[in-house]
Amino acid sequence: MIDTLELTEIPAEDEASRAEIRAFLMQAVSTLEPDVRARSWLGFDAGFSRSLAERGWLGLTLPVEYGGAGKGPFARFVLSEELLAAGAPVSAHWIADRQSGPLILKYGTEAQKQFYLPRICKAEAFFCIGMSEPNSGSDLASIKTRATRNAQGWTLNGSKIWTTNAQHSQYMIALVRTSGETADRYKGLSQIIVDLSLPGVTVRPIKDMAGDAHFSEVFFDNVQCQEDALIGTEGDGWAQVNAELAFERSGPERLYSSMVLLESWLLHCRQADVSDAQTATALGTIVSWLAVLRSMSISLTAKLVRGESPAIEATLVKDLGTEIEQAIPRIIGDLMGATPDVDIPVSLRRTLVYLEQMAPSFSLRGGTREILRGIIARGLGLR
Amino acid sequence: MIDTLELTEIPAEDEASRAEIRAFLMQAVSTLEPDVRARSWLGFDAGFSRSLAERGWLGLTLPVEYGGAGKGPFARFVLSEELLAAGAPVSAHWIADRQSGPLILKYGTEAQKQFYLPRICKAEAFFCIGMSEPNSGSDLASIKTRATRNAQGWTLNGSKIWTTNAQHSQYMIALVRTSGETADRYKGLSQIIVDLSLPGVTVRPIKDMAGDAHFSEVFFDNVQCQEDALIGTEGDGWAQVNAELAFERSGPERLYSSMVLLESWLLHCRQADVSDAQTATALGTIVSWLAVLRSMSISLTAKLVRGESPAIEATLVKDLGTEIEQAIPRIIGDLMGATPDVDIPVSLRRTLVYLEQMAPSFSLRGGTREILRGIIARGLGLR
Amino acid sequence: MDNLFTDSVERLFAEIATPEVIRLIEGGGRADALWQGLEDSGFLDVLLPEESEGAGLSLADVFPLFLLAGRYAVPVPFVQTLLARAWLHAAGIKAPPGSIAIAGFGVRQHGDALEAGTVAFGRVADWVLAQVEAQHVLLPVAAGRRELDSGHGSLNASLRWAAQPTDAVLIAADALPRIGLAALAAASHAPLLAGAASRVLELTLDYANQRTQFGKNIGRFQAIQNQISIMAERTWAARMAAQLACQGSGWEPGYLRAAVGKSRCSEAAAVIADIGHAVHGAIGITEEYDLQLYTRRLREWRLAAGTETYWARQIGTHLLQQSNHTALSFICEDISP
Amino acid sequence: MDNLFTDSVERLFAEIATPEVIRLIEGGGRADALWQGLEDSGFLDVLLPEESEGAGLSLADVFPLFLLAGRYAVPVPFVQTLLARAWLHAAGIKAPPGSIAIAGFGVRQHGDALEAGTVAFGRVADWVLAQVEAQHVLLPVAAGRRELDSGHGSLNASLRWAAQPTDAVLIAADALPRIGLAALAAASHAPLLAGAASRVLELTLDYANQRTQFGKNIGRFQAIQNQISIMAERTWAARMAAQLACQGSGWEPGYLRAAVGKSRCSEAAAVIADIGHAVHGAIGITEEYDLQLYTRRLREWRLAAGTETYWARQIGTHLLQQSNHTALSFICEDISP
Repeated sequence: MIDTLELTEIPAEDEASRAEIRAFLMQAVSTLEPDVRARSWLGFDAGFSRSLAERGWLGLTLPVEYGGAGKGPFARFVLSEELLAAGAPVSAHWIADRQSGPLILKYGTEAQKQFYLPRICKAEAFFCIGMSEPNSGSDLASIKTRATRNAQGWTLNGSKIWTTNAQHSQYMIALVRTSGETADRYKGLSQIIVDLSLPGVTVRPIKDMAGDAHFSEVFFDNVQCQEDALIGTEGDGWAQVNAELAFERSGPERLYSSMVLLESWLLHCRQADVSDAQTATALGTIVSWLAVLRSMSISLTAKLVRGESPAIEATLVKDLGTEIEQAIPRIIGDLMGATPDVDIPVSLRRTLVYLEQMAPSFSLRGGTREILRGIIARGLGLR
Repeated sequence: MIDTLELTEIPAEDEASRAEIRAFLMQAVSTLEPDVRARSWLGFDAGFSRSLAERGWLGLTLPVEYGGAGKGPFARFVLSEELLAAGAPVSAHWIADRQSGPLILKYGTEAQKQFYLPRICKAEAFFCIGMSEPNSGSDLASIKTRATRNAQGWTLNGSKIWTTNAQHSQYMIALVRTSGETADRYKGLSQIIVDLSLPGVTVRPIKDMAGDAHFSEVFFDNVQCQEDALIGTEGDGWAQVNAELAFERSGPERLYSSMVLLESWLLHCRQADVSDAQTATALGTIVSWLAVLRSMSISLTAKLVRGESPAIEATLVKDLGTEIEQAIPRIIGDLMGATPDVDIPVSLRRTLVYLEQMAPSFSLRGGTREILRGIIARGLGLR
Repeated sequence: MDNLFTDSVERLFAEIATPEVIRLIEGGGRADALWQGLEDSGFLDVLLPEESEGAGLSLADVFPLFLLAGRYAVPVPFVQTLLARAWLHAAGIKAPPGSIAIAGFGVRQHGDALEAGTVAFGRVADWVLAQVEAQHVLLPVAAGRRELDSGHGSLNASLRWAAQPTDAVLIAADALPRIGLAALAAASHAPLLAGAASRVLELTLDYANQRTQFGKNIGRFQAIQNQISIMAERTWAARMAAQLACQGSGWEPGYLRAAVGKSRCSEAAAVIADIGHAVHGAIGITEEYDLQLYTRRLREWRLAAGTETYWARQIGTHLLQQSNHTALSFICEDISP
Repeated sequence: MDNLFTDSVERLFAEIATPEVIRLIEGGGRADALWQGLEDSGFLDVLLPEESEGAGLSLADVFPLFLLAGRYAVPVPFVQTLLARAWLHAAGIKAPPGSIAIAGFGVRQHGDALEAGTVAFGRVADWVLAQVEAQHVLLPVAAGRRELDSGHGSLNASLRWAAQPTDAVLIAADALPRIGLAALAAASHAPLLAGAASRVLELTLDYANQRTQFGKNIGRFQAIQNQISIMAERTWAARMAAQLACQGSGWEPGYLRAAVGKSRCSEAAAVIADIGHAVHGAIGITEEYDLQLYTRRLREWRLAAGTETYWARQIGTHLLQQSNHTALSFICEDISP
């Protein structure tokens, strides 16, 4: 069964950093237009990531000996929620900081840790994750990209698609087949760190309907990787990826994707003196959903601190979080169009339009809602 | 693919009867409390059914030679929607009038027609439908009640459950196995008209959570039916039932289950001068859903008139209709509780509470929503 | 609070608030024996300080008890009485024996007569804590007239007194606790809803794992799994919302947290009840099956003390007016613990 | 209207309003050639009487054309121009050549300057039909300034004129048609939404039947079937709602039916776009795949000319005020044809 989530307070020492973070963001981010900030963890700004690194805010949970801050998950929670809610352009370092760094710390050799982690903490190594392939989608067992062992290490052939930020990243952690065939499903999959500057790597950015190019398709044509490109255990790739996904589903990332829109709308309502009952109710509904989900997310973080692995609980919170993230543009759009005589600031309208269009993608990253609900159902003991 | 539904007007000659029907209902029904009227097609009143019969309003679409009015489906549409929206207690004759009569007309022998149809039109023969069994539910192929042919006709053994109105009905049309085993699924099922006064029939009413007993469990212990108890073709029961279900899904029955609540709430809002934007929006939303669905239902009726069999279109309309029928108590309850300082008349509150509790059952009769959506998906060509 | 204590409360509820007892009381039977069992347990004063014969527990401490009261659908105002006694104590008044319902809204004076419309647990309570115009007062139910206004099996009642009863307890305006009765009632219903939701989910899971259709357990159909997952998500969210409403080192709920708790629990209640019934099919709406005992309360408590829209509106209005707050800072500072 | 006519319109749209043309115009290319193709077709005046060089068709006659304009996401105000020309004709004015957008709301006068905020098709229209205070006027877009206010690929624009342009066409107040511009705009958007919805459903069905996951077409998963059924239900309802909005023997839409049409089509639009994208996954949000051409319009048209809540509120307010009507009689007599 799924464990209960108990209300927890963020420890005071982790809360203490919030004021400094807010002050920094006020200066660094608030001049950006809201429709730019709405991109948030799809917004790429290497300089911004470096300015965070200078303040010691990358690799917050990585050990000090690798350049990290040696803090706990709550410190990262506070930083993450302030960054995301403000719409800071965090995408350059986000995946390295959230997923790749912890993965390397957990599964890497000492040499890999020494090599990658300090670079991650200094915003010198950005990572992307190579999972989907043109014919796989959610069905990751069907991937066909293959790494073959040879004298120099591994030769890589195949392609990955929907890879966020591949065109800006130094490295990709790719899930590839190192043995067996597609029919073997999850057996024979491994994780490989690919240096994207190697010969044979081609990155083709994919333009999205909002006019951005966050995604890429990445082709590997006899890419020669070194022996130590393998991360973790050969053949354990699927288990490693799942541990990573569980981690990915537990953070505040699953709450704040539409937060810039909410804050901009709130500001607009105050400025234009829109305070009718429908607006107040919609605002209160959204805020109370978010408040409850935030408490759930904090409770998950407490479980991580205690060394638990709340995978199913995190899945449940993510699915609920996606629901409100996707509902926010729908609700706000309806209400903005319900008072058509109130002028809407251009930047607010652009923010709305951007989020309306991108909201469906919130349930693509990290598993579709159907897949998450299957996980929850099994976690509940349905059989 | 599913055919389009074109906007159609009810022919003037069928519309013409509306005023008379309304006038009759105003006198016959409007003195009942709304929480009584909310039962509508679960409300049993044999006297009321007879008073309709006296006016020639039973068997409206049955041929004149069998005691019917020989009118078309639109005449029945107008009568049905006025009865249902007013919350008239129609359950005594409803199934006979809507399903059993047309079934007998279509599949019955001349003798069966002569025997049953005039009785239905005079409100002397009430029918119930025996489908579900304790272990079947939606999976009707798994039914186990069996009719075995013998010299006198058929011996019936087994039981039916969730049979509406069995305790008040003279007859049941039961789907039973006449050959083969459960493993044969739909093969070997037939429809049998059971005279419920026969020895060996036991009816056990089942009390529901609203304190009523509309359902029954019906037991057959060596019930000896006559040869002509079989209706239609032996072994064709499943096909006959499906034709019947398609018919059942196409009428205005799937729109008006919560109508008495809506009308009572509207009256209350006018009397208590509740006219805030939230109330107006909710009212407008409900009414516009109903208006569109009613047009869809009329369009289905036009197809029936043209001799088409819009089974999948009807399924789609039913599923949408159930959605608004179930949403109405949820929406109205929320808004009543959102103005807690406005006094709610006792009868309105009772109507609300009744419909809140019974609304889930609206998607049980005639197929669960999952089953309907599977039918729609196949109709759309998903494969 | 330690598990031992929670376990003993659960054992007590399992023993004295059985489905049979609920059916009896819903059918008009008296609640005296059940109430006496609760009085005897000593749990009713746990929110009072030890020097006032209480146990000095905090609101957060008793949250598990409140959840259990919902989980067992205890058909008397157990949670309300605990909170009302604490509220009265803070107002300088020792509560009289007997159960106390809380009328958060809808109390009116017509000449001498007093009316409290649709009070949750009004059918079984001994007292009603209410505010009549500016005056807070504890009204004895027996001195008035009960009207059952919410249909079959409801524990609601509307209450009317021809004049203020002589044994009404008046509460002085100078020592009133900060929290008003509307929010107090909201805070009392949130954990009841979350508890009943958990029971409905549990019954539904059991049923989905037992009931076979088309050759397999219905819980294996993707559409059913989808529905039950939605239900579970709402149940977990409702529990967290209720815990927010019952947060605090003292006895007293906070206004905004109570608002969040009631709003989210009410929103969840209808969804959970509907899915529970949809999965159960016809058996679920029969009187003899237990599901309806809990879904009936989910619907009743959802409407009591302000629905989701009422409380969401209060929250939104607060935030709109506090121009120093962003949505995030409002959540972090004014709602989170 | 006969199928031959509808077919010829569909052929025209398929030929001149291709996905490539939509992309070009969304990218800032000129719409002149597309518009000229429509002018040349002679379809733009079909709602005018034959004696005024029209075809004397009724609103119900042209409904299939309006649907097709949505289905092909024709990136110019085709439907609006037909309705505006008919409206102007009824007001005694011969419409000038060129496309006409309708500003149903949000037109303001600041001193001499005129502003029309977020006009649907404002980016590509030659004229805007608007009401400035009490004065109805046809404003030439070229005489003002366009601001693209709705992000990438939108056909909306906010329009500003420093002063009333000299070639603005003023419409005398004494011959105004009964229907106002808000409802006219609503009626124009309802069939566009219904048409685009049908295209999004079609693309989604095709994709679900082609795309394989876990060894079978995704359209065979019960959860996907469930979602697509919901989408189909909304699509069918939207079509019927739009047909209601385009009902009538003359050219003129009725206020309440336009309200129902826009309300239900807008409500359906967001659901249909969301499910379409959810089923398509990542491919659906790429620029190169066509889905986004239609979902972008679904979202844009949903917000244009009043959302579902706006129009539902108008309907509800009407019904609350008409105390002679029950809900049923209101539906039968004031909304149904």
